[in-house]
Amino acid sequence: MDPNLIRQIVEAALLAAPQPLTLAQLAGLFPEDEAPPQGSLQQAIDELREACEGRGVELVEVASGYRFQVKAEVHAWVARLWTERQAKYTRATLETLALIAYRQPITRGEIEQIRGVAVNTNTIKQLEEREWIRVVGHRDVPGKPALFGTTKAFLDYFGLKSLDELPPLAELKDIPELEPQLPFDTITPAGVAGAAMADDTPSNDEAGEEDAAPEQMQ
Amino acid sequence: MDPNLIRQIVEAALLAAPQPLTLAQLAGLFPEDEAPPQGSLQQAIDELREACEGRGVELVEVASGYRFQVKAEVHAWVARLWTERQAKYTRATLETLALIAYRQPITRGEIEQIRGVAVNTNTIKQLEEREWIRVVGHRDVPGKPALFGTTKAFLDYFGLKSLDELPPLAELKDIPELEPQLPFDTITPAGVAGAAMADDTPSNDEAGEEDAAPEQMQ
Amino acid sequence: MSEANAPEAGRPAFPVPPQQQEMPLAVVKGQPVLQMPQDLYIPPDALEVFLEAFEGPLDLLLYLIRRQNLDILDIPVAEITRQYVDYIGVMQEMRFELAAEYLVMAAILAEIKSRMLLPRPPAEEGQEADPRAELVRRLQEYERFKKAAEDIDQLDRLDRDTSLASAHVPDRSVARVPPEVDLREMLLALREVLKRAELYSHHAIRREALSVRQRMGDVLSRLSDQQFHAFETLFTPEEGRLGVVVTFLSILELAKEQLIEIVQEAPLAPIYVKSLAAAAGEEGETALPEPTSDGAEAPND
Repeated sequence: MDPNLIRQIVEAALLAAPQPLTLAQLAGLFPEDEAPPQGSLQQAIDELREACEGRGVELVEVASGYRFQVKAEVHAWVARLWTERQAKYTRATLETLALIAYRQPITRGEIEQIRGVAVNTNTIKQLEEREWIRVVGHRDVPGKPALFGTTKAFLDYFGLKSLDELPPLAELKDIPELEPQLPFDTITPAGVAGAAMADDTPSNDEAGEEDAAPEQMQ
Repeated sequence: MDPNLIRQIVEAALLAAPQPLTLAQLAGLFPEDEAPPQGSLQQAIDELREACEGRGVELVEVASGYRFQVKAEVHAWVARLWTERQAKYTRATLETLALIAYRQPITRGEIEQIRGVAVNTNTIKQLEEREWIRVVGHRDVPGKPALFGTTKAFLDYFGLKSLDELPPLAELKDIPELEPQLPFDTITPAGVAGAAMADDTPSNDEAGEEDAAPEQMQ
Repeated sequence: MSEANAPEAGRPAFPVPPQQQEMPLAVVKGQPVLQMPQDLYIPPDALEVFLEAFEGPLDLLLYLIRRQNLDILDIPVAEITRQYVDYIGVMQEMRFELAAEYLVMAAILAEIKSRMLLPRPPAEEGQEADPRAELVRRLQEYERFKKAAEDIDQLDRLDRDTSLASAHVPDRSVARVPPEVDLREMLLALREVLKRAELYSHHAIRREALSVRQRMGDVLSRLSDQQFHAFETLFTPEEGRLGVVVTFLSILELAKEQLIEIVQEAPLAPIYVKSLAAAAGEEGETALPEPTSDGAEAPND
């Protein structure tokens, strides 16, 4: 029997089988009257193993037989086949990101001042790990707080050529609300908005003013 | 990024994934800031496909992406890994499937009309369970019968990229002047023939229109 | 017309018409049985198998036509009708559940036959008047899909002709991917926070375009080595006038926010710029590249 054919059969069988295969199991693929010559299966295995040089998989022997497996070098990429989306960013994270985008360079303290609540360290770290924000310097005040700015990766992600392409604040009021299925946190948008209004001044009117003001920004 | 590495990643991913992978899915394996150069994935695919020469597996493109599969030449041996795996499909199933594939969207009633026989509910159920067909809508006639179409899984299973690749449907021969079996008289008992034709012709027309349909299927 | 009545219950199944010269189609127990019924050449034992193989009346009709090598376009209705009805008779004899479709087809055949016997409508009615036309069309249509089904069956398919190739993945741990963010989500968040902060009603509104804000960060980064930089080196003439203006505005803004200092020893002397914002490294060193600046940077560091 042609050694090339034997090698092809062995390769195909190892790749088709869900489990490792022993030499005996491989031999069982051939009809009795066409049994592969003595040693030819082992030779096929050896050849296949060598042929894996420079490829993304390797042929290894484990306790229950031979199998092809993904090489460790490329595992990092392949592992992304089984990815898990992290939970959506919280409202706090999005607000922080937005403030850094629109007010950079800005310190954490300044963000807290505007938001009216403390900014969690994890929030900053999360955005830094994503490489959307970076420290562009430190403000020269006691404690030398870091000044944050957005990165090119941030612009790339949102498909912007420059920050200019972010809508001016004046246009924020025109942004349609998101689908109810996409709330920022676990709280419904309506609930949040309502609570916010209640907390922060009796200011429906002010909101109107606010919306008008940013036109100066351009 | 090194093209060799890209090729290894693509190979490993295709062998690791339980489903065929599209170029977009392959691109998704790379971090945003280390995206493979334009065209490099396709090139990797092409190289991998060529490298299958003389091997027991081949790289093919099917409807839902690229996959490695056992070559037909060696499958007979490989198939011995499984004793009872080859499902056979009855003519009823295959004819129903063929009608849905070539004439989709199509209702069960329309299938029955062409086949001249009732379609067993189990036949439809079996095809649905295999995920080869699905309901794509309902015809707006009394009873709102379900319209069936084929799925990507159907194309994948039969190794097809698109419905285009189905074997072409045989041409309908024009019905010429039929040879008179008996000499006809020229006198008319119009009542009988007229009534019969009135019943038959509408479906005739429909058949003619439907012939054009498969071209639009893609 | 008697054939059309054949399937009705209780009728003798085989009128036994004249013999045809055909090859036997079935071999039962090693014997080609040609006896009963003679015109069909199918023995009872084999009949069951045969009938199960038919996918309905059209299929049976096609079979009868093909078996006699007849052109589908030129069905001898009388002969075919007779055979067809014989078949139904046999089916009944075998106590087969007679599907309604077979009986309907028998009726259709009988009708065609009777109409063939009748005088034809006038010529201007056209060729449509041939009563066989509709049947031929249906047969043709069915045959196409019968063939298509066979073609599909011939395709290389998984499990039978090929199998998926897969390799073991030693570590199936799940990679965690950061969530997707819709730009609108961020903007809505901003809207909320700005409402809360009453930002608009205060001083905080900035006139500058966002590109100035972006450039401020860029300039600070350029200056992060804590060295003095020649003013003009901060500009990129290739950016054109707008880019230069943006850089200039950003430098002014940075100066206003006391994030940089600008030094000029004398009128028309070179201008130097230095970051007052300590770099991430926080060396805090203030080496001057030039001997020029002395007291200018007093208030900081």
